[in-house]
Amino acid sequence: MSTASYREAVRAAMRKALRDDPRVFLMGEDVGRYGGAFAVSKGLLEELGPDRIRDTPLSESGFVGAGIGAALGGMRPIVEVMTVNFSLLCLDQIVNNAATLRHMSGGQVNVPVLIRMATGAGKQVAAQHSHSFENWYASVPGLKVLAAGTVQDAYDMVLAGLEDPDPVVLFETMVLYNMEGELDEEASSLDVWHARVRREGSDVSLITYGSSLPKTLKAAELLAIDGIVAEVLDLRSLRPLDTEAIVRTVSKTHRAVIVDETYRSGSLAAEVCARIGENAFYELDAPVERVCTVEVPIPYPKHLEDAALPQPERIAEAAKRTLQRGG
Amino acid sequence: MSTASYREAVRAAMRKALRDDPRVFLMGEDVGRYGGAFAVSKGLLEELGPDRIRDTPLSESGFVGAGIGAALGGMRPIVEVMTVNFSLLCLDQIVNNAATLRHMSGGQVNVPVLIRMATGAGKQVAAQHSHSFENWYASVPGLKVLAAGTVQDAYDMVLAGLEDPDPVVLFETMVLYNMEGELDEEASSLDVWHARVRREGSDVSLITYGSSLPKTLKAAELLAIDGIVAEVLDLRSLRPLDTEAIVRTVSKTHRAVIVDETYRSGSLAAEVCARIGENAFYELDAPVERVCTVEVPIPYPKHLEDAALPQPERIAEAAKRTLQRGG
Amino acid sequence: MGLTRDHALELLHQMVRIRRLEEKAAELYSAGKIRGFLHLYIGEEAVAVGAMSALRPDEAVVATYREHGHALVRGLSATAVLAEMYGKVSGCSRGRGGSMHFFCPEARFYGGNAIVGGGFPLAVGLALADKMQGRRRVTACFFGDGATDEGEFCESMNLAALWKLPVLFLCENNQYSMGTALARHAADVELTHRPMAFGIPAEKVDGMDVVAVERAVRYEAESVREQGTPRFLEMVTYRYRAHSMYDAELYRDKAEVAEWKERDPIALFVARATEAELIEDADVDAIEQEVAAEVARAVEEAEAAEWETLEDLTRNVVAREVP
Amino acid sequence: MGLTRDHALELLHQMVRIRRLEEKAAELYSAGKIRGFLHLYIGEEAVAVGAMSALRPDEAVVATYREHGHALVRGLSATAVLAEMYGKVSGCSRGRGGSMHFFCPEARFYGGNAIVGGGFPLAVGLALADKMQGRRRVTACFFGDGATDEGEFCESMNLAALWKLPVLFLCENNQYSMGTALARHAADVELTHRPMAFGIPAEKVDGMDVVAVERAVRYEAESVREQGTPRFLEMVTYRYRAHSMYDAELYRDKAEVAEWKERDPIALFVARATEAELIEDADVDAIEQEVAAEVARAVEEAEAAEWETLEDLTRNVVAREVP
Ligand SMILES: Cc1ncc(C[n+]2csc(CCOP(=O)(O)OP(=O)(O)O)c2C)c(N)n1
Ligand SMILES: Cc1ncc(C[n+]2csc(CCOP(=O)(O)OP(=O)(O)O)c2C)c(N)n1
Ligand SMILES: [Mg+2]
Ligand SMILES: [Mg+2]
Repeated sequence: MSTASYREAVRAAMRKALRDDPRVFLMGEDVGRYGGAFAVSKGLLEELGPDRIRDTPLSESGFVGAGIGAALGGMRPIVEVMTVNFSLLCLDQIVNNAATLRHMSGGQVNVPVLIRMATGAGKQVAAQHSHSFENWYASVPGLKVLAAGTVQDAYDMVLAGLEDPDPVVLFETMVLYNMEGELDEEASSLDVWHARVRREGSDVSLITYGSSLPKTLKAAELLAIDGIVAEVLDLRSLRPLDTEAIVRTVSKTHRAVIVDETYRSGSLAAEVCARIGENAFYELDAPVERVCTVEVPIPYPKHLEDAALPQPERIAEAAKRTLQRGG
Repeated sequence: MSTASYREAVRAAMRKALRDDPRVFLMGEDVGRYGGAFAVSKGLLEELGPDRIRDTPLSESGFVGAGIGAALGGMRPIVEVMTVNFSLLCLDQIVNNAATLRHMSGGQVNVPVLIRMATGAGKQVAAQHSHSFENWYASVPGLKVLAAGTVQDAYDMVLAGLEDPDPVVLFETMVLYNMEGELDEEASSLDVWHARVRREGSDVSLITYGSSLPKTLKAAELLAIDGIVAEVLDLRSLRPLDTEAIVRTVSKTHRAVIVDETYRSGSLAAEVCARIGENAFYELDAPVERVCTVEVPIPYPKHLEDAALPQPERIAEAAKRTLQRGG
Repeated sequence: MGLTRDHALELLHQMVRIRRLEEKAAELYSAGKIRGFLHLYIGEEAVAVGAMSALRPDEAVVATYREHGHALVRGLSATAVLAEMYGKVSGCSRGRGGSMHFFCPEARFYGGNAIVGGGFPLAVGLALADKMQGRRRVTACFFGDGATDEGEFCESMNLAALWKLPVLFLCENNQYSMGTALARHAADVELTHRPMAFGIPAEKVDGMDVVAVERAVRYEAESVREQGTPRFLEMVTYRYRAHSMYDAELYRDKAEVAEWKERDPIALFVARATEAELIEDADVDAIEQEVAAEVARAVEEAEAAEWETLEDLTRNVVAREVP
Repeated sequence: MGLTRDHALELLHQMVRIRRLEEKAAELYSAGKIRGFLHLYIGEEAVAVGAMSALRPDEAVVATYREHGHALVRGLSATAVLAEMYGKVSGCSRGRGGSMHFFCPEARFYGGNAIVGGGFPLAVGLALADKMQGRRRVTACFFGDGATDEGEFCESMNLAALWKLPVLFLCENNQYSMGTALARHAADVELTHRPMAFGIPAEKVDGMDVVAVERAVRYEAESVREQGTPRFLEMVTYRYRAHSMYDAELYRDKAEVAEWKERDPIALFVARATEAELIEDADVDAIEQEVAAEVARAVEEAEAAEWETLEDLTRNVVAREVP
């Protein structure tokens, strides 16, 4: 048990996998010499060499598809797509090849590839660089989707993703790379497929994942000041979604706020709302609230970007609304 | 007033626009000599010439982006992406250029492009050719999204899309191109931005759009046999969504089934469920039901494909479930 | 002609298998037994037959939605292929893929890809896996002239050349990208110029001449194995049938088709092989009979085969929902 | 040198404006006044200055996220540009875009595109609009060496050449795609081979020599106007600063940077112009003073400018939600 940054956790897990399994290799834009756009793979090239740590040209569709092909060929590729924004350029490869090959071949082939991408806004990099598309990936049959909201999960999810025989998309939150937290490599668990209660509560359930987890935990603290005991559920796996855990917390608190950085319309939060309605309708004492990203291409100025994204205050207010409204 | 096929309606509207406005032109794969993969543009090349009806190479990102650039340059392009499946290859251009340029430029430029694509399954063309991604496009700030479920709408939506100063994505349903219906070019209206009640009812609301509209109307007939009077709401505009119309019908029937051909998780239906929960929670007498596409890459065999897609029977059963469950 | 009688008979046999099986498939399509898209290879048989006979059994093949011929020659049985077109469980993809998605890992046949250009990166990745695992073998990537306009083509060539990967790019230039003639979709109709821009050696061969194709591919494949670097071969051919089943063919005139039919790869080969006294009319008859029987059997077996049950609808989406 | 004193002064003035404004921007970034990404053009000034002075005011320009210099020379004021980097309403994009997204339709400056390769199709479309509307003018598309690996580059070149569109592809080869050296991202480092594969004439010029760049671009632009067909020009240059603000520069050694600094485009031009007795030290001082004043004013004005109000958060997403 030690403390490490979210960035170090991802790197440590990749290093372990690269050392333990010769089939594992890392490829992506500037993962080698540069050390990774967010310094996640820093030092790996020096340690493992250019055959295992591969800098790619700017060809998202080409190298992500090559990762899929290499997986077909018996390797266990880790493909880093610098950010989710650029993943639109390789979405066809992920949706039409990675996600469909097992099915279209009648189960004869599988694609054990781990595709990592940084996601989220909050760094004032404007509209084209601030998207969150976790909701899109989470809607594709044939894929599995993970979102790391803690340092330990950042470590465990890399290893779990590599263990899986099917394509796994792992979302790392750009603004969390510097976050410090506890990391226990020994106690590492591959069960990253179930939601986790990050804070016990009884008055309202705050359901979130990845980028919004720290903000939601802050919101829970704000609520505590007002004597409101919020439960915080971290979804962790976005596909499959842990419906039971969602029903469990809603059945306990009877009120829910879904916090999610994707654009509100069509957000992942919408799917959670739908599942609550389908599976816990009679447990609800108030309408479910969503705190998502405002529907605007993310503006560059800080005050506008902050206003566009979920924030602890907005989350706390939403929670209070669910408590004010009678059952 | 006359009868025409859905295909002829799209063609007639494009012809009218091409004749009336020299800035309008059509480009896409095989829209010219071949006459369009679904024969939608048949005859237009002969009538308007290769300058206005442009066959493009297989370069989705290239020619869709060129349509966006041409719109910046003062034209009113109609870009045909053969099917939504191939649109994954140009999604970056649509999301990061068409949808963001107005905002990123502080309102100085706009992108009046109409992007048409055929969508949906049901033709046994297997996993890679049977997607529906209306939900994804409907979640992008800066875009407007229309889905034509009737012959008249197929005509009106082409013209409304071209009228709009912003990028409009129009979804045409592959399996509806041969559908015959009434077309009144004189009574054509540009108000395609509001949902329409296609069948009045009082017991349950069936909310749908595009590809699922005919199936949903059939379901309403099945329900009528059992004395259940269903109201059918056609959303028409998927972005913006007509929340008032949704609330209106739910407030009238107190029960709802959302029918949508996108994959269930993250479906457009999920967003409709969320909005009902947020805006009509106290009107609901039963959990909202979703009838979507089963989460499997669409299989080739007819019996399996039929089982994967929304069907009148499944819709009717869902409606009955909402009626069986007490308020 | 520089080939043995046995090999001549084998080449002819394979071309006839493709031709007759696809003619039957077209019939079955009209009869409603086969549905969806059906892209016939008729007219292009010399390409797949010549190329496959130059590849080793353990070398990976990536093909397109027009892959019936490639699969047959690669060793998939007529029954497995036809049953797949029917959508039966006994099909080479358990019926899930249909005509456009044949798979057979044993034959290292990786589809059957229906997104134009989608196979390029897969081929690059398969070759990368071979290189990293120290295997000296080719990954053969088949694609059409139209596919060379997709960005993925250039991205994949750059990657294959930059990383020195053993990919053999096999371009089936049948003159059309669906209904768009080469000159109307490619700014420079000399497609070999594209790979050259990435330092990839590129050659061109008459795709209607099975012997020429085999010779060329044998040379290219051997060079790829030896040097471990990518190469490109354009095979000039022609599609006799519609792009898919229904197609008014407004984009080309009968005369052009007729002209190309005079160079029918099968007739051409029969004439030459007969002239070279490698085969006789009796051989051709024997082959036709054998193939007719094989096709008839395949139809019977496909007809008799089972449909997958509805209970299995969501089978083979992922290995296990939650590990 | 074949240029007038006035023009020599103009070229120098513009290069110095870029250099000093960006040096100030770097300072302001460290001071937290500018945030997000900040890609400096320092070292590459001769490219934008030489190229822009060969383009007409009504000709469209499409640039990348490294576009400060292009925008300045194109006529956007230092204040409009700096205020945009601050994110103020008075910025050239109302502060919504920041450093990577400068826009100015009056100057026909169409961004400021931060998705590498995303600008290629836009340039093709702008040129298509000109051609269809009967206007004889160039659309200039600036991009880096790394961008030539994106599939959109080839797709756009094929389209521009096939449709005979007046696009001038201006490649700023600064030797690196972020931290990846040319030879490690391009299989064939001779980038002019790529356009040639699509029948597009391609030339190369010393991008550190503003006079050479201007001469080359003037020739290329004139040819594009006359023939109405696309052309490609590679301008060989070098980035002196980090890729963006923070960058350990592990991927290149100091010696290499030092070597290129000996060919600093500004120093180089000053030396030659002085030697040619076109300018004197006094001129340089005068320009430096004028620019220093301009930059100081820009900072003051950007500081004083207003922030957009929160009420306007969702402004300019679409013209009107429901028409
Ligand atoms: C990305 C993509 N765009 C469009 C299509 C529709 N389509 C299928 S085949 C085809 C023509 C391909 O031509 P070519 O590559 O020459 O192969 P051929 O069919 O001639 O063998 C088109 C446009 C597709 N399947 N995928
Ligand atoms: C599609 C895409 N992939 C990756 C990035 C991240 N990125 C920004 S600039 C850059 C390097 C581009 O190099 P080059 O085209 O040579 O331009 P330069 O920065 O050298 O001027 C990269 C990888 C991006 N913005 N877009
Ligand atoms: Mg072809
Ligand atoms: Mg560069």
